Amino acid sequence: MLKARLLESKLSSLYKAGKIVGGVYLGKGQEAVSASLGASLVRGRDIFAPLIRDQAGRTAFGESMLDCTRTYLGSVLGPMKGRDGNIHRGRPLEGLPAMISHLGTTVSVVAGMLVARRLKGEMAGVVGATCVGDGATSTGSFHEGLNMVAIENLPMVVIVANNQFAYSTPTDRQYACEDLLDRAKGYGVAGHSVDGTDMLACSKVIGRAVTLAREGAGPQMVVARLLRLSGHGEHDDGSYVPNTLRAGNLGRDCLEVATAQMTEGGYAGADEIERWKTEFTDEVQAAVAQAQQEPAPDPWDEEWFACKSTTGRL
Amino acid sequence: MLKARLLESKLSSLYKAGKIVGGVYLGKGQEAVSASLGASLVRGRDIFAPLIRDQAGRTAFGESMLDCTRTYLGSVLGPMKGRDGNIHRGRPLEGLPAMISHLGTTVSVVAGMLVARRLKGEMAGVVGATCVGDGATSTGSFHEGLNMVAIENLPMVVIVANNQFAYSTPTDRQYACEDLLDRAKGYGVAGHSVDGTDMLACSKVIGRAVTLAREGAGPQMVVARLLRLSGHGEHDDGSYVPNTLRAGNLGRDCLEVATAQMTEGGYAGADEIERWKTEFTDEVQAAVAQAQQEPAPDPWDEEWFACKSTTGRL
Amino acid sequence: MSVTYVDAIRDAQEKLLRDDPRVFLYGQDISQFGGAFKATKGLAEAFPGRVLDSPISEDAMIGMAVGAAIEGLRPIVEMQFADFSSIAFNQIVNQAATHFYRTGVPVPLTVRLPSGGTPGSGPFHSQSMEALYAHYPGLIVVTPATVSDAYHMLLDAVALDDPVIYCEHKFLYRWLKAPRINGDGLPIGKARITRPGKHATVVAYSAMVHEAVRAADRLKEEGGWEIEVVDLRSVKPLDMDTVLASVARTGRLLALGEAFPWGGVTAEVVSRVCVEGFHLLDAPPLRLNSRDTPVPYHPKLWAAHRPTPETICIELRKLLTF
Amino acid sequence: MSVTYVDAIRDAQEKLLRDDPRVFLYGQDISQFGGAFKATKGLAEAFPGRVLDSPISEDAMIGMAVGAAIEGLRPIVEMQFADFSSIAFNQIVNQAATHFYRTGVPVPLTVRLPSGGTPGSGPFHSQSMEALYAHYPGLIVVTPATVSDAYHMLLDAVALDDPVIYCEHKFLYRWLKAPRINGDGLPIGKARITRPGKHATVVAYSAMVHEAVRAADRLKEEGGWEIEVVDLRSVKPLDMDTVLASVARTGRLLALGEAFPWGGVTAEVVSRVCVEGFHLLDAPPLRLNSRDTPVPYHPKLWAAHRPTPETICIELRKLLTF
Ligand SMILES: Cc1ncc(C[n+]2csc(CCOP(=O)(O)OP(=O)(O)O)c2C)c(N)n1
Ligand SMILES: Cc1ncc(C[n+]2csc(CCOP(=O)(O)OP(=O)(O)O)c2C)c(N)n1
Ligand SMILES: [Mg+2]
Ligand SMILES: [Mg+2]
Repeated sequence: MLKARLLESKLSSLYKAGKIVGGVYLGKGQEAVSASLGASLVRGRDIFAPLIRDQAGRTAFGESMLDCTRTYLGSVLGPMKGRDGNIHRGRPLEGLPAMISHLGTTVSVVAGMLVARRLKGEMAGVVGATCVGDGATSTGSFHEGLNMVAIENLPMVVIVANNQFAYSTPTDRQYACEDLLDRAKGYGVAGHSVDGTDMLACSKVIGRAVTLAREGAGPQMVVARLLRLSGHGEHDDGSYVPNTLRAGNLGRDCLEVATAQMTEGGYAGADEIERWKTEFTDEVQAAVAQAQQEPAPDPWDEEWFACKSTTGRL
Repeated sequence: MLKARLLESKLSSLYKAGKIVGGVYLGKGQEAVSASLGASLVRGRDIFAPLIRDQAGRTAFGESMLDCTRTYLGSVLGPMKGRDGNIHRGRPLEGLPAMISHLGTTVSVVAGMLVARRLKGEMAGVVGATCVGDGATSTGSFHEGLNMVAIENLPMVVIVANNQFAYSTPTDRQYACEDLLDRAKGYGVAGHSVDGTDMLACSKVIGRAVTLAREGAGPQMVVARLLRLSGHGEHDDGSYVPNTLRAGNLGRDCLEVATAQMTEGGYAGADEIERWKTEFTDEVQAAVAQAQQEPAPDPWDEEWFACKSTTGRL
Repeated sequence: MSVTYVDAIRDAQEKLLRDDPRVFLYGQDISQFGGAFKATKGLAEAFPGRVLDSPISEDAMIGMAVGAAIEGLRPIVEMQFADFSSIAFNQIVNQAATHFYRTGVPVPLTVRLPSGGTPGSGPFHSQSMEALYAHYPGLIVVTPATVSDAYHMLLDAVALDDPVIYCEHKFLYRWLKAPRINGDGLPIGKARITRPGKHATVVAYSAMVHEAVRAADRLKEEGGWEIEVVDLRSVKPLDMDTVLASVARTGRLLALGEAFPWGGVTAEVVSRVCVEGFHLLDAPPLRLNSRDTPVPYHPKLWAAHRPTPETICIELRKLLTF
Repeated sequence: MSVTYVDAIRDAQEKLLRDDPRVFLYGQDISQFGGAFKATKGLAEAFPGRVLDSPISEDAMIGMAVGAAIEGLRPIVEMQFADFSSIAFNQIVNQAATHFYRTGVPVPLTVRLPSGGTPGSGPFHSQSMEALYAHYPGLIVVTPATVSDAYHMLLDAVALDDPVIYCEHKFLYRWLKAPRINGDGLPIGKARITRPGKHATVVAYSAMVHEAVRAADRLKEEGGWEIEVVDLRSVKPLDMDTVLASVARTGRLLALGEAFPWGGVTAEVVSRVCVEGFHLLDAPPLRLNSRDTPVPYHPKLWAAHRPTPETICIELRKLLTF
């Protein structure tokens, strides 16, 4: 969580300094949810399809920081080679699919990866997971995907990070049910609810959902209540979020809550956390510095073909 | 109901005699549901977007029998002029949109018609309605549409005719919830359940849903349990439907149930029903005969343009 | 005993399931029921667990196939009708087609599209969508016109590491028969000279190849004209070598297709020939497509909407007498 | 004071809302927020209840607009990016586009597609989708390239009784300015000679018109070449009269577009010119499009993916020295 926050605030300043082209999308305020999921999954076995606010989940799942900085800074050595950017990165062969922008579409992709594992006889103990926002629940793709997951009874966890807004659109223009959790039953999947600002609660509830899926209890849906503590992207100041919301429980900074929980619970001392901060800041600096000195893609070296089987003219 | 059944069985024999090209899709076994809806709506004020099994609803809503026979038989005088066929007909300006084949897409179209009424200030007392099957609930379009209806809080009734199969596919390959009714809450719409083979129940439950919508109680979803008593289309014998299902309660013929209910309840005597039968049979014969003697579209007279504003080459 | 076009598709899938454990089939009503056109008849019984009925969710069907392909499997997705792939359009052109370029990881999936018009099928069960998919980078689009091609090109499609849009023509399903399937060894990306000639070239694909041959037969009888018919076989890649060589022989080109007239394969063929082989042309090239309206339901309108031997002959006569 | 391209779009919508009670706007984040590109800024306040935020449901957004249009309203739907219209593809090409032909009832709706590439936008926020929609019968597809056209063509689009796909180029939004909006009275369906010339014709549309003019300026300086630039303005209908008249003057044609190379506007333009005006050409026609890969994210790759004044000049030199 802390690492992701530090990484992201660096990305934000790089963006503001004009060093990153395109968009920068942060998970500020959503780290507890995302990291709880990433940490519950096992890299090399499980599948995790992150969305735009999942830096913390990626970090916890074990994505290298260089993958992030290289992709944001357009290094040709990154996993996307400069062909795609920012949060659209992934390593699909390592269980980390690379999202397209169209919301809701990761659900069926993860379903397919799980179906493949089943057909290959490699399903035992595997979990697939993805995160979506409140807005993404309005997509047909989300619906078709989740329904398919339920029919196939796949070991999948779908996290809905309900951060009260989709870009500027408040939830009352996005859905009319009382709670998105009410949808779980309609798909025939188990539903869980959690306060997304509370790290211990997230870790418990999401951890349990992952365990349930792993143990064969079928698809799990977790709805987390929280607030985005940044703009939609770093180009947006989020001024449409009312102050009352910011001031309330949803507006708590999950990182501060987590820090308090860690110190109070005796999981870590204040100085230990300070030490982490220094350590992670150095790590971030190093990853940024390295990506910055790496070459950009060169159009003359670029292989301009989109199909593997034909390198010629189509 | 009876009229629709007689009309449809005529269509079936015409198809089998090779007089109808393309498909013939019947609503056999679904007349109680469909007619209850059609009869609860007011032609000239309400909106009804039928799907493939809604001959009874169309008839009850007041669609002329000639519209049906002309479209099936390809008369150029029909509302579709031979350009589209069978169940794809409609009179959109009279509150009867003409479906495209892609399932689930009527929901948002009716929503748009209602939104227009609202913007025009002509919403008072208006209801919009559409029917879909169990299979259509798996489409993204259905989901996006119903969610939009709920957000806009439109006076709309969506009937889900759960006839246990989508073409050959049983419901356990279509959804994993216990009852499709469980979805209503997730959209924030009112839910009603009904035995679709029981005419009196249908008329009551669907009638009430329409009244609720009309009176401002917001969107209503009715899930009717029943069985298709024909093949998917008349090319299909439906042999995948297990006999146990056919023999059970769902397999009851709603028309027989209705006849019994009418005679037992004293709504109509057996001879009165017999009289209707003769009368309707004559009407069907006349409508078929007329459509059959009418000209087919002539390619030389056809205006081959798809845009209204440009009649030339695009 | 003879083999129909749809038999060939079924048999190819049977062979694929038998020979390659990575292959599985996904689509509406394809298991016990054997598919709307019986292209998967008996396969669910023969290969338990590998022929799966999907819900009516074309978007998720392709999403799931992409996921399975990432994991190394070779899914074949049957759309019930090509027209319904419009629902899967996003997953096809944005998820499947971009994946290899973006990530370096190929997604070897095959989408079977029952395409093209038949009498009475109307606007939503008759479409030819090859041009849409060919426009997007990252897809291979094939359009078999013969029984043997239907068989071999499906095997080849599944063997390719890229997403392949396999357009099978519904009109050919049962109408087109061959005594047996024979392999002529042409790979995807190679066109075929279906009928050699010297006075004009018709470039066609899918069902229109047969209409072109009919028209050529008539003109042969009528005036001894020798019309060469080129079957593109795949519309992406387009085999310009074969097309240009034919135009070099005949000096005259008619591009023929069943799709809508704006854009599409005929535009691509004519414009490539003009750009790359302008000097080969002895007369202005011609195009013939269906009309610019939805595909009409009524058989009489339908027959006038698409190219027929009559209208092809009209165009060819213009070309020959230029 | 000057007006930008995006201002023009906003102002046109303001005028429409003011003058025509049938008009309303629907799209993601378009009300209080004013839209991702601020093309609806202030309109929700000025016209309460007529500028509505939609859920992230592109399919239903178009379905709803079709319903409203049937009832006589004139909805304008803003897609947040053209690329997301892939989700609405079915409702656009099958519901909206077929309605008039099937039922005789027109559906006058306008879909605004923020189109085209900008540096760093990547594969899913850069697409040019005009060719897809132009392929389907029943749609009008317009591609304004100037500030005044952005304004007038949006008014004209809404006035038309047919569904119109209005492709607005994101690169032009703030970069393109004009001192004021002036009306030159060209209706939809008429192309414009943006820059007269006599040695070669470049047929372009949308942002590429400006790149063509730049290239023409260079060649003027370089060798006194006079390049004529035709701005198509609408890609369906295609104004072949203007195009053929220009080719008649110059004898040389380069068709230029920012979309993917297979098919598309350049194929349609080249093939129509060759079919209808073969004898006008003194040299083989040429086409220049973007490359056949997804639109890359990195600005360096992006700049090499699309046509630029440099690559346009290269093609033009080939054409001029043939
Ligand atoms: C199908 C589709 N339509 C529109 C967009 C543009 N878009 C990107 S993010 C976003 C808001 C997403 O909101 P939500 O799902 O709640 O996630 P959050 O940003 O709040 O985390 C929108 C509208 C998109 N990516 N995909
Ligand atoms: C999007 C889409 N995919 C596939 C089809 C083909 N199709 C037509 S009817 C049908 C089955 C529909 O089942 P259901 O919704 O349960 O209605 P029923 O036929 O049982 O009344 C299918 C798959 C279609 N019309 N639309
Ligand atoms: Mg959100
Ligand atoms: Mg059903």
